Amino acid sequence: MEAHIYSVTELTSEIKRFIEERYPFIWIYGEISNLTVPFSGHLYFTLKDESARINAIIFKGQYKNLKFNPENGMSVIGFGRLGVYESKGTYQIIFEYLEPKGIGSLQIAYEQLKAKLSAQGLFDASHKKELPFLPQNICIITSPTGSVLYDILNIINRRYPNVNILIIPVKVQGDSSESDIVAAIKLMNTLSFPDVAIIARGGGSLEELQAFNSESVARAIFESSVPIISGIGHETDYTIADFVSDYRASTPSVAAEIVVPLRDELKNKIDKLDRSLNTNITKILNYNNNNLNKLIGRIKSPKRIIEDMIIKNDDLNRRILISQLNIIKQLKNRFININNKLLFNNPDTYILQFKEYINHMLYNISKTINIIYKNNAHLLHQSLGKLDTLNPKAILQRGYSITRTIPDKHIVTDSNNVNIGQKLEVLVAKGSLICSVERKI
Amino acid sequence: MAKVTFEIAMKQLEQIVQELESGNLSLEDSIKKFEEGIKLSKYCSAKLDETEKKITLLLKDQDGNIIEKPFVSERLTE
Amino acid sequence: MAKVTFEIAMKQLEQIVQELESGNLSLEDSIKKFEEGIKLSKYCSAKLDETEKKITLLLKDQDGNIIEKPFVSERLTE
Amino acid sequence: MAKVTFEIAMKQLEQIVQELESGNLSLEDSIKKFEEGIKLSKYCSAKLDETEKKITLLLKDQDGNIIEKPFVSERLTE
Amino acid sequence: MAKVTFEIAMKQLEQIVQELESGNLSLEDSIKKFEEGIKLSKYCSAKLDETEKKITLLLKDQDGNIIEKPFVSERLTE
Amino acid sequence: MAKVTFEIAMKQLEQIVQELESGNLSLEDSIKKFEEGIKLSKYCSAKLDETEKKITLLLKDQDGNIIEKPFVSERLTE
Amino acid sequence: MAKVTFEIAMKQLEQIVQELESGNLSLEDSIKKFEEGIKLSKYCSAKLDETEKKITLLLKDQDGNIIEKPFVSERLTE
Repeated sequence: MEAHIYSVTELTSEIKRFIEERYPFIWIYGEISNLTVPFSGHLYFTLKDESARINAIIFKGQYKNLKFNPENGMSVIGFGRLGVYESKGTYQIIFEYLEPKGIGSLQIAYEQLKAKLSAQGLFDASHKKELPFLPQNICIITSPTGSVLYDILNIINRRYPNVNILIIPVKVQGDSSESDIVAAIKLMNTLSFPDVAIIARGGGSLEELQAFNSESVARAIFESSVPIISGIGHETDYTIADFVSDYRASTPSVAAEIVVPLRDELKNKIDKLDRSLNTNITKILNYNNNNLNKLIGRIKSPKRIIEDMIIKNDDLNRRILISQLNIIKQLKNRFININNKLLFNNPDTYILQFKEYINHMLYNISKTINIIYKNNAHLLHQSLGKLDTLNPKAILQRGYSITRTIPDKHIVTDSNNVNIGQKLEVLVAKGSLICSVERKI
Repeated sequence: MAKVTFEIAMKQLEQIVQELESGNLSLEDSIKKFEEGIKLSKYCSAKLDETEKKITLLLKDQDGNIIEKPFVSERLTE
Repeated sequence: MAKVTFEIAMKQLEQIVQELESGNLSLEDSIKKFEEGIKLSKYCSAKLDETEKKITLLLKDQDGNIIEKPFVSERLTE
Repeated sequence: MAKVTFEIAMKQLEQIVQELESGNLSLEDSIKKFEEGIKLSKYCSAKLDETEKKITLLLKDQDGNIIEKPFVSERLTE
Repeated sequence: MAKVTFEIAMKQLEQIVQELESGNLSLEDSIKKFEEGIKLSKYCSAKLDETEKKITLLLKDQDGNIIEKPFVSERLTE
Repeated sequence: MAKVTFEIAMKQLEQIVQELESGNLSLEDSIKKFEEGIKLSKYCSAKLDETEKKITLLLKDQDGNIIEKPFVSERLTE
Repeated sequence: MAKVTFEIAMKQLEQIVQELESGNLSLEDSIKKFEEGIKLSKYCSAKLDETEKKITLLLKDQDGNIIEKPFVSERLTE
């Protein structure tokens, strides 16, 4: 595996993480030097001993709470956390608390105990238990007589009245106070009931706060399975109990405010969320309802298409009828035209002509035959007329007569040609006579 | 005179008329001719009558009406 | 005259008319021609009558009415 | 005339009319043609009538009412 | 006409109308086309009626009420 | 439509509405789409009604009183 | 919701409100979330309204037995 090659930033940020995680909260002592207070009001100095030095800062807020004025050459003890300033590659200690080193025996004992417990890790953040957000049962370990208890009760009652409170009365100063408090913490831990506890006391001198600076109390607090809030003395008082407790409230009143949330605030918040739920679900419903209604509104019924189609179909139907009727009409006209021509060319008309012609011819032959007849009749008539005038018997009218033999009809012109007794025919004008020859002359 | 047509008869008749007109005939011959002429004229007349009847008949339709009647009768009776 | 068509009959009739009119025929022949002509004219007339009847029949529809009569007259008068 | 369509019948009819109009036909032929023409004309007429009736029938809906009645009659009488 | 959709039927109907209007059809063809056209038109008409009913039905909910009545009808009648 | 969520149904409805609006559908398709649209709209309406009822029910506390009653009804009926 | 503390319930309720506000949920999910939210809100409200409230003083008697005693004081501002 290849060695990882760090960038400066990478390495520095790893160092920062490492150091800050390893030393989140430490106690340290040394001598102040190079003290400066820039315009910002934060206090910068170097803490050193015989062989080493470390840069240190106290921010303005913490600086104000100090009970002394730090000066160069002053031996001090304090606690704080280590911080790495990446852009300069430096590390420093950021003090939360600082005090002059070595003032009185109590102070020394305090410092020693603090240092010892700190070294044993009793103050470590990792050991601090989380406070319940909304405890139902709160245990208060304090003096039943002082105003502290009432302050706490009133504040809790004001903030969140619906909570059970168990008060374990203890002495908070004097000989038995230490064992009292330890017993109370232990007692509390035998009960199933508390969710959180407050150990409280009003302000006082170092001597008066001695029980809260004792190792047994500190260890009882440390060992307590019930999370403990310390509210001891004034804001500036830091007791060992404060350091070891799960949460340090600067005063008993603050502890009471920390332990329960404001019920009204919560109620308001829930109501607000509840309203928000309603508003949002209503909004969603309305939104969807509106969308749906819009879509329903836009659903275009095919009715219009159908109506268009009905009109079109009717039109086509009508046009079929018209065009078909037209076709028939045209064909009919054509037919009528032809039929008229046919009827016009009816052979009837020639028949009349033929008939007339035949009649004409009939007339002609009739006429001709008549003429022929007439001509012949005329010729005959003429011959008959002539014949009539040429009749040889016409002479008889004048009295002549003609005698002929019988039956030879020879005209007798010589009497020698006849015999006596012979019969002869005598023709006269009217009729004829049959005579016999009597004699010849 | 069985085979003699109307035209031949007419011709003979005309011939006889001419002979008679010539006056060269003996009485006996002229009488003979005359008589012959009479016979011929009778024949021709009969022939003509017959023809007329035929025409009249032909000009009648099935119902017995004379076709072109006014014309024919007019001519024939003239 | 079984196979003779109307047209031939007409032609023959015309021929007869001409022959008769020529005047070159004997009376017998004339009358023969005349007879023939009469026959032909009757034939033709009958043929024409027959044809006329046929046309009349053709122009009648099944109900005995003359077809297209009102219609035709309407069109013909327009 | 089983398979003859209206159009063919009309064409034939036209042909016949032309032939009749030409006047070159014999009487027999012309009467034959005329007869044929009358048959064709009857056929065509019947066909047209039939068609007209068919359309009239189709123009009636199932209830026996003429569809678009006022409209159609308007068209038919124009 | 089982598988014919309304659109195809309408197209065919239009085609037929055009053909009929062109006037180039024979009588037989035109009557065939005409019949077909009338059939198609009736089919289309029936289809349209059916469709109209279907829509009316669709616009009614299970209780027989027209859904979203005032609203929908407002849209449908616009 | 068993597994179809309201959102998918709404999307489909929108799609159908667009298709119907495009006017490019055949009659068959448009009626099909319309039918589907009506179904989807009913489904969505029912779904919304159901949801509304559920919400109304949820907004009632154990005693049957509507929590925040005036507020909710005001919104739902607007 | 056995193990859910008030604080977690509040967090979840806030989360749900945010999700509902985001508008990115389907209707089904919204109503589910809403239901859950209502439950959470009821739970939180109920939790706040839990009326148990007593102040007890834990004392030892002469025999070292621990006794509980209601704490009464005029100094408490109700």
